[in-house]
Amino acid sequence: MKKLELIKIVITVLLCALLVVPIILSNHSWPTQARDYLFDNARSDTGATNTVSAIYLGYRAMDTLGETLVLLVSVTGTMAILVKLGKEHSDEEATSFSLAPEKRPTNRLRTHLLETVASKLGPIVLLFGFYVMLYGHISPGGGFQGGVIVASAIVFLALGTEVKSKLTNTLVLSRIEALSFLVLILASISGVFFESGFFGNPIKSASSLSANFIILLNIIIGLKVGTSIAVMCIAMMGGSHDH
Amino acid sequence: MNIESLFLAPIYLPLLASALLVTAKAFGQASKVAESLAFLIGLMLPAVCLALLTPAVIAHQSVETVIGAWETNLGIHYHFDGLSWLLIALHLAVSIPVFLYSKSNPSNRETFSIIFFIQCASVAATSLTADLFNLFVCLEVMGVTSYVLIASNDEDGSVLASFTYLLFSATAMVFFLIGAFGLYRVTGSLSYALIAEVKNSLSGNDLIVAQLSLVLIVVSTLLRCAVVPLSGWLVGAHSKAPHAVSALLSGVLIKIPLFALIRLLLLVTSSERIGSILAWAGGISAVAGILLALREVQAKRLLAYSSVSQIGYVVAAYGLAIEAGLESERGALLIASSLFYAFCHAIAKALLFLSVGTATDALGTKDLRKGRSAAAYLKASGERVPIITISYGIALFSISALPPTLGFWGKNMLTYLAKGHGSAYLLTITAILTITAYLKLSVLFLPSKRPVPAVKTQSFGAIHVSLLLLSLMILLGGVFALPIQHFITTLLLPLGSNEVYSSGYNAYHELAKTFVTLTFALFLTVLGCSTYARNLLAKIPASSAGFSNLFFGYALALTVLAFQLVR
Amino acid sequence: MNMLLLSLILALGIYALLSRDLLHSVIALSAISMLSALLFTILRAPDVAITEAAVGAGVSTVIFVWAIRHTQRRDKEES
Amino acid sequence: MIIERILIALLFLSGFTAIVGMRNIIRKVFGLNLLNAAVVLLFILEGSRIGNQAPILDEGITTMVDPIPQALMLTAIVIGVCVTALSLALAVRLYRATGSLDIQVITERLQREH
Repeated sequence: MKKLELIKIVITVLLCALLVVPIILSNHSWPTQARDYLFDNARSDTGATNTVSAIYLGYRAMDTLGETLVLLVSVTGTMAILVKLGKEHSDEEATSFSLAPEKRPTNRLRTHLLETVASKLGPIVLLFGFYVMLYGHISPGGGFQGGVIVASAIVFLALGTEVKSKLTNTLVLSRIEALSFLVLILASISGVFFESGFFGNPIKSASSLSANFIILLNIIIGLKVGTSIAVMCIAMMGGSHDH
Repeated sequence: MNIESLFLAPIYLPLLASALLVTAKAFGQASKVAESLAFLIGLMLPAVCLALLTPAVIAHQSVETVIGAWETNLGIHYHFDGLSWLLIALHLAVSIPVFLYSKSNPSNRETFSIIFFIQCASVAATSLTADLFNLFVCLEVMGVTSYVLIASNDEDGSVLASFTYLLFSATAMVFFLIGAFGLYRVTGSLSYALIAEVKNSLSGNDLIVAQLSLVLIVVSTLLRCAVVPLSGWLVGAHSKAPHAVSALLSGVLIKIPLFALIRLLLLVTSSERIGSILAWAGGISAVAGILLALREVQAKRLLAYSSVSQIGYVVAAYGLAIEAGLESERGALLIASSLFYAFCHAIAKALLFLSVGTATDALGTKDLRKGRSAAAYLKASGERVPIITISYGIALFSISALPPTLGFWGKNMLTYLAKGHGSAYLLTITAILTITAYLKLSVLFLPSKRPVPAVKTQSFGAIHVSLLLLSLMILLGGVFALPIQHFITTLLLPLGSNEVYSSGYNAYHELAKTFVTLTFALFLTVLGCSTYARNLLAKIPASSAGFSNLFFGYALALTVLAFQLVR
Repeated sequence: MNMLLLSLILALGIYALLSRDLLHSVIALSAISMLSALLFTILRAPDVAITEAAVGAGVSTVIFVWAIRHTQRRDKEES
Repeated sequence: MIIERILIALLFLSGFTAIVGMRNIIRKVFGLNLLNAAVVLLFILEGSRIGNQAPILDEGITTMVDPIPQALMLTAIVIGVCVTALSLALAVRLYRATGSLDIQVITERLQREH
């Protein structure tokens, strides 16, 4: 029985290798049409100098919406499982990174050093996160990357502060998340009532060459991603069942 | 409001509904009002938009648009025609009753609705998209929502089923990406039309790379449809999910990717070589699925195996249509009958899952050897009119292809058109075995003399409304089957040519055939009660959904298709 | 340089799969993400590099560590 | 050039082998992670062959790399992580239910319950 299993696995891997490796090894030169088009037109079309942003939130913004949805659904699913696990095992032993205040003093690994550094570092990282978010259209970065940095800043703040502040309260965070999701959908629909259609830039005008729509999307996506990842991380570190 | 905004409505309106629900949940205002508002925005308004679009699709209007109105090929192309109209209609026809049904289950309500609406949007987007990478994203959204919905039952079995499905299809999606890589590399584009344009003029090594990439994409998409070597994940996932989710997944979600794929397959030459393989795969799925269903003793697992068998019909007709070419009369009629059968099965299977699910809940057991007299149990739990039993009967008639239901027309029309190919024989055998399998399932409703214990009563209002809606669709569909068939054929014509075909087939002329099938099935059922037949059935090996088997099937499917295409 | 980084990534990947201690594997995966981010910078893909560093080395490591702390760290001998 | 591709192919295959062959479910997820990493590396590596400047339209840019694969891979990376998170949550849930990470043990224990 075990031998049969092994043979099956070997055959599977060999067959897949036979099909995939030629594609990976193919020597066809990489196409340049898209790059050349973007080189000439990306700036005038979208107003963004970062062409990756121009594609990510301009030409192919629909993919980005799908990606945000995947994130939303998987965070929702993970949180549902987490809440149930938390209910079953609420009397778990204190863990070294536990955020629940009543568990903290029992752990010796947790020193003042961590709390001090994390609480001082938090605001700076937060600032950096917003910078990455807001300058995504002209420099590397963007909403998603900035959002993840914001999330880590929020986790830093949660680790650092003794008293719960508003920013690390999961209830407030999930409200921000919900609102930014709503605004994202509304922003994408708003084009329907103008000429540009679904996911078109509603504030497009011939005279101004600004990346206003991309900046707007960057901010919303950043807030959405940042808060939802922060909520998930805080829940995983044991701070979920105290609101 | 131009036509683009109208046909994209089934994507953004459900998203708006789910955003409203998310907000309501976060602010602790999740109430019936929010729920009803979401239902109106997310399901009823898209239905209205679809109705408004009917004149356009009847006039063979087919619109290609770039999301965001970019004047370039870099944007994401969406393609609206009769096919996307029908697919969205198919989804709405099942999802509206399912959503009503799910109101009867108050646990996890908010999360369920949020994810449900996102799934609606992803289904609409999958049926409209004409861009390879966007298809990947849509399939991922559809997949992630399915995993979460399956696991939302919070039973250990459903978590394992969800995990298996997740790992299998996530791996396949990585292969999909490799395929997209190969096609982008040799063609320099991601939209179907441009890919096909360049690919059809390739030769030598580049052609081999393109064909292999196409195989990876096709097989990874077919995985979601559970055709035979790829079907191992389905039974666990669909039998362990909550009833409403099972109905939706088994009814609609396994068919959407199949028909979404046709946009790509139609454009590339040499895809007709895939057709014959698909037809055989469909025939084999049909027989294998129903044989496994016959030996099953759990009600919902039997239904799930039967889904594998029924998707076999759809895939067989689909494969034959591609082989014949959609511009030919036979191809056009076959693809229409394939989609028509998809409708028949979607509605009947949703009704079966909902009614059998409710019945087994009342009985407290899913085991066909123990559960009896479900009607009495349902009555004891507060059902005044036996609507669940009646709608089960209607669904039974439809899936066994007995008149005057929708399924009678769908199945007979399909087997009539499939004549001449080997898989048609497999389909005929399946028709007989299907009746036997469902007669076996019906023992749940057989009266027995056992006393019925008093159970806590529940309200059946929402359940009844949803079951009645589905039953009505089956009966009305049976009465107006020929116009519907003609309507579907007309809608799908822009895919191939512009001539209007009519099969001229009337299933009532072949009532004798149905009678023979039924006699055979009854005979087999009587035979099946004997111990000898039971021993024989027990010898059919249980298909195990271990990972090595799943991936072995995947590799097998890849190899067969690649051999066909590269040869 | 590319080749060196890729070989390192491959070696770490195989180590991650074969190591008995799952926590070591997670650290190896995190290192793979960092090395990929470095490679992306060399390949003129700064956006992907930022994402990979933030998501691959940050978020996914947190999730992996969480999962391992709630299950078991070492593979038990198969019996 | 060819060696780089071979290395990526090997990374891909080792990830795939882990998913198919390894019994520990967390290791299967590791394999999925490697598979994703291999695809992202492949896209970016091949897309960078046609230029030598980052795709940001500043002054003096002449030959930039192809930005399309980069934008696609941003999406792919995020989707990969989301799927990983969900699968790990499911894996932890399975461990709580059965006390094991071995897929065969889990399957047997869950089947025995029914």
